[in-house]
Amino acid sequence: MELKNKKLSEESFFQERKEVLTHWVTGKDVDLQEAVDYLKQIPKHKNFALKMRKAKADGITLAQPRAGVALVDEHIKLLQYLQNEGGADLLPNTIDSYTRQNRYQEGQAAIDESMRENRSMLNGFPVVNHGVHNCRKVLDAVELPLQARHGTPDARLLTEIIHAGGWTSNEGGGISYNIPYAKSISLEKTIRHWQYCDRVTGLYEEMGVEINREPFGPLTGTLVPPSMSNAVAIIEGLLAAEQGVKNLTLGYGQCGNLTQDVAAIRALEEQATEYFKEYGYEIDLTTVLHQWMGGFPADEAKSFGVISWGAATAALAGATKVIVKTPHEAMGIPTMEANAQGIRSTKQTLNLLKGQRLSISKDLGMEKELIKAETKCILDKVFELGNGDLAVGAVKAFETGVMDIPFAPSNYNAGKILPARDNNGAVRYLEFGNIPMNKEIKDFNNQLLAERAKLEGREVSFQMVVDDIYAVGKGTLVGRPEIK
Amino acid sequence: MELKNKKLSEESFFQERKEVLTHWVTGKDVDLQEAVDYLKQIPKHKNFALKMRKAKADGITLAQPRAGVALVDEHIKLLQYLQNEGGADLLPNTIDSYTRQNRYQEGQAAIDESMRENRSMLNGFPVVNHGVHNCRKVLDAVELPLQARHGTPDARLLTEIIHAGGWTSNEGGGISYNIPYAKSISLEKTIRHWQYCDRVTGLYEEMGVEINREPFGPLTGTLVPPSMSNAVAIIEGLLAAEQGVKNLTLGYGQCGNLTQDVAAIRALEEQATEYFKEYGYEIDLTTVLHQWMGGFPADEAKSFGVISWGAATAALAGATKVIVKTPHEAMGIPTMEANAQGIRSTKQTLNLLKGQRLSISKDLGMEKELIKAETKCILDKVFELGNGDLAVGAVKAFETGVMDIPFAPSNYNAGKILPARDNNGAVRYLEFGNIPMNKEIKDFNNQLLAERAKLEGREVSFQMVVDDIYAVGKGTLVGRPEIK
Amino acid sequence: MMKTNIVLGVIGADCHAVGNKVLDYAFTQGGFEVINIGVLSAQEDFINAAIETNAAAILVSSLYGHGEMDCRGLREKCEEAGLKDILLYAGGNLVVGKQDFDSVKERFEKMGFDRVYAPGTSPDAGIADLKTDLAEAEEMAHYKQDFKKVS
Amino acid sequence: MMKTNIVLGVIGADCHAVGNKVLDYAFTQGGFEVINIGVLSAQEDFINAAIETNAAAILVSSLYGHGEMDCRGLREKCEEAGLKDILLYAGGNLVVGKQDFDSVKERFEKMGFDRVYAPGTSPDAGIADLKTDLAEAEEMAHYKQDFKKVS
Repeated sequence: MELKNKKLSEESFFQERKEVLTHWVTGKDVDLQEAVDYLKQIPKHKNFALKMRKAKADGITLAQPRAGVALVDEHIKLLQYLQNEGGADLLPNTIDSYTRQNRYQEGQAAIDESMRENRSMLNGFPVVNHGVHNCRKVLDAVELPLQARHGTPDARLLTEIIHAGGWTSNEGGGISYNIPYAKSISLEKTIRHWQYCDRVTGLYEEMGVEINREPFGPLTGTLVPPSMSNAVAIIEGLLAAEQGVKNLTLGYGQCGNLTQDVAAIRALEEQATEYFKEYGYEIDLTTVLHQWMGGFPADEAKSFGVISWGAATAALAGATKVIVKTPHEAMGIPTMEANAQGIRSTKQTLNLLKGQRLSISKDLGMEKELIKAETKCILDKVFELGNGDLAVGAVKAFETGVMDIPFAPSNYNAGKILPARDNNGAVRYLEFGNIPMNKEIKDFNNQLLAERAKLEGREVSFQMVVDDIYAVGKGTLVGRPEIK
Repeated sequence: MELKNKKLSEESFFQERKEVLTHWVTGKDVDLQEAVDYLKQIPKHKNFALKMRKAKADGITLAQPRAGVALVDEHIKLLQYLQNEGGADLLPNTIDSYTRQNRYQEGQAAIDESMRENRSMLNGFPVVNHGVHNCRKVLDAVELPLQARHGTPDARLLTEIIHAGGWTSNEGGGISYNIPYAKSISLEKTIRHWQYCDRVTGLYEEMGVEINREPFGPLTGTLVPPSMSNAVAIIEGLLAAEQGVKNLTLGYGQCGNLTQDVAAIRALEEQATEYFKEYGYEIDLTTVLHQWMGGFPADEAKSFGVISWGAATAALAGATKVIVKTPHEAMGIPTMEANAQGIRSTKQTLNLLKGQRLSISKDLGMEKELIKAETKCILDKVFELGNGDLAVGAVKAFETGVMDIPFAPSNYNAGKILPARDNNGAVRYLEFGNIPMNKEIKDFNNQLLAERAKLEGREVSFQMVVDDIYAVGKGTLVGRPEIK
Repeated sequence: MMKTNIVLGVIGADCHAVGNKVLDYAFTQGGFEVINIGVLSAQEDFINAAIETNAAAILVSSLYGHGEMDCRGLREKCEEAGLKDILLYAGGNLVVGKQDFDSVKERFEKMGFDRVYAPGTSPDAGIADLKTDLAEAEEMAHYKQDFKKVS
Repeated sequence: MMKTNIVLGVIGADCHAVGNKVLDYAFTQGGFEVINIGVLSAQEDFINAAIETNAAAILVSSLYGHGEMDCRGLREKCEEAGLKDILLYAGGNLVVGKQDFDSVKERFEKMGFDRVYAPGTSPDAGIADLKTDLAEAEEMAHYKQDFKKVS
């Protein structure tokens, strides 16, 4: 079938759906009308979409951790701990990597081994294996809205199961859950799959159940220039809106320079609103900032410094939600105690900063306009490549390197661009690859990096990029050469 | 002798000095010329004044903890730990409370008991009891500059001993080490005592040894309106300059609202510079921000949030130094491990923010001008009361409540003013007492607090102040009434 | 009804005034007549104030870690001064360093304190305890009086 | 001199590409010919690439915590495929949760890995180790050859 940015027809959707629900045995338990009835009677305080809308109206920033383990009862224990001891405002269900690759058989083997070994052999909750009734069991056990957070290129069955299971938010998108998460799955395929997921959400909306959708903002989480991630977020937002999504949270991964981070969140919100208006979609728009997604210091005290700075940035930017890291970040998956600590230090910072916003200054205004201008250069070309069709345009944009995400594993990503930090730590384009920026923008980026190179007495090079990748883990934002 | 803001005459200083050095047996070991020779040969990297000047030139913020225990060897162990494991940039010697009250006999008893019990029975290092050679022993054992931090109304002997002992910075001042630290010692007396201390510093400067002086900025550390603490800092700076102090660090205690805190530090630096210029003093001026001095949360993760936010504020303000709290703050004196953790989270935040400054915005500019205008109202009246003499003016200003520090224990403080936070968490004047602000300023403060009272549906009252005092310990900045 | 007098102060070389001012406010609001001798107060200052005002309780604060040394012998000096059965409360950061509060409490109770409060305790807890303790003391006094009548 | 071929990849269902790209750069700079099979690579992908390129070492990364399961049996499959004595290195966040690294290392060494690296190890350490291990292997090969000649 030809890819098009157009609401899926009822016929084709339900035909596809029949097949999707056979992908794993738990698919047979999904009954749309029964699910709608179930969702209508869950308490309002457990609905993700309502909580996000209220937070925005109140001008506060909500804190959400990442968390998921192999077994249902252990997973419930974990979420209850993060709710009660961490003080989380929203709860996640981080899904394991086998499920993300639709390898349910291997997931089942790992569940069995986890039971035998009495420790989680999975890095998340294998939700497809556990099925609808276990999703509901989890929801019953907590007093907060639930979201699935994963990285699944084909999340069609997962989406059916989580929403029928009462989880009222789903993270992902056809670009953001492909390019950073897959190696050899075509973008055409994943955009089509996520049209299906968005259509599921749209159906629930049409049947009177509000569901939140969140494209994955940070992408590879490593030195992604804000205009590139904002372009992806706006495209995924528009694609979702076409399928009937109404409650949308667009995301961004903290880069570390306060001015740039605040500018990026505000540019994202403003520019997305403009595009939704232009294309006639009415959207409840909120934003999320992800605390620093790159390498962390091994030391826990230092990690608290990184975490708190992410929380402060989210508050000062006015993001509706912040995704929280933990003091165990450098060591891999955290204990639940460390996870709760991350939330508590985040919440303390958010509470201290309640109502405080970074005031508009000349620097902030300029940075915001720069990000918007860069994003527009990209989006204009995407629309042009697709002859006005955004889905087609997105596929062609990645083919031609017009869109290009640094450090992505996908073969469908050109991998020609390189980012690096300027002297103030803001992320700039070092290599533009085929990104169609205008000359003014290119010159500005080049100039800033030349200034850094001069200060450091070296050439602009890949070594600069490598230094930046490891810098935060070593305690600084900009990866300066070591003084010998 | 009549108090005057005039450099002490050589004759009167040395006459007084003879007596001062008899206050405790260790006074006899102080030999000025020998001390100058000793100080001239200590390595440059152990000189506080030089390190502060260099940090300002480099645009970085240095981190300094508080720390001190009863016994010399234990104290050295503590400082080495904070240097090596904490990564401190500057080291403190926090002095115990008996020494602060010149109760050397009791200090000696506690030293003896600490030896017997093998735990520190003192809340600091009893430096007068330990004497010059032990100060030097401490300096020899570390690779960083040393400062005495205390709260001693009569620090004359202490000052003689620490500088002869190679410690190149001294905290305190005739107002800032009286009003918040004493009950019934007249301001006239302590200003005179601190003229002596400043004159000691001045003498060293004249003999070719640079010594840093730091008036104590945060005062009672509890909701002190920035203009009041800035007025004290500028007065103490001018009094110190008159005695020959050349390297001066003026301080401010974080209140929690970013705009106000940054405005306060910048207003302090700019306004002090103007006054020094006006009165013809050439001063190496630097600034210090104290991380939140009020109540802390008992939870360590939450405390890290408070600590990191203080570090971020110092960096964004461009303060030369930040005084670091610890995750044990709510529990009293921290273990050395907790102390080092506080430094590490602070340093991580400072490093991430290196080079980042809060850009000037309309809000920031207005807040800075407000603080300067309020400070000028106070200082103008102080000069007027003293007929141009600042020392006399300061004494009279406290007598008449023109200067008035909230929650201060001193009988020489009027205690008529009350502070409270506005809706954004900035500290405002709730009761002005006898502070001579102009009508515009009074109206503005009143209006902001009326807005808060309205939002909270209660009257402006002392209960609001009490709620603000405990708010940060409970997790928020503004002490809102509990919703019942 | 006449208000009950209580003596409030910060003991020893301690100059922490904020909590002192808040306790003054809270106990006054709570219905007590507070005689606040302020910071930097010696044991004798507490005792003299209690005698002068016929106080029912002495509330000792210590925030700076030397409380253990400063409070030693206070109960004995009260007895010597004729303040029999006066209630002694202590609260704050009573010792240097992070110590197990239960052991701190035990040490202070051995020193003759009736109530010992951990850092961060709300004034309301102290007010409630004081009311309970005073009511009990009064009951005991009545009981003694009744006993006299009977015997 | 011809460069030594080495196979680099991220095993299992793991898509962490950043470290992979940095290792590629670092080992290439270090003088090796890197055959980078990228993320989401099966054991068979590593083995096939090693056979095709006559590689001297296989460098396995795993960042997502499933490394222990994904790496089981790799040594045995190498042997079966005729890759005798090939060097096997593993590094990253190899297991779920914060575990004592020494025990993780021991488990991986039992599985036949020659070198096991903790999270956050610099690529330089791996490069140095690889040069040492290859030099030793060469020496051993010479020794075997000499021994043949003599005998």
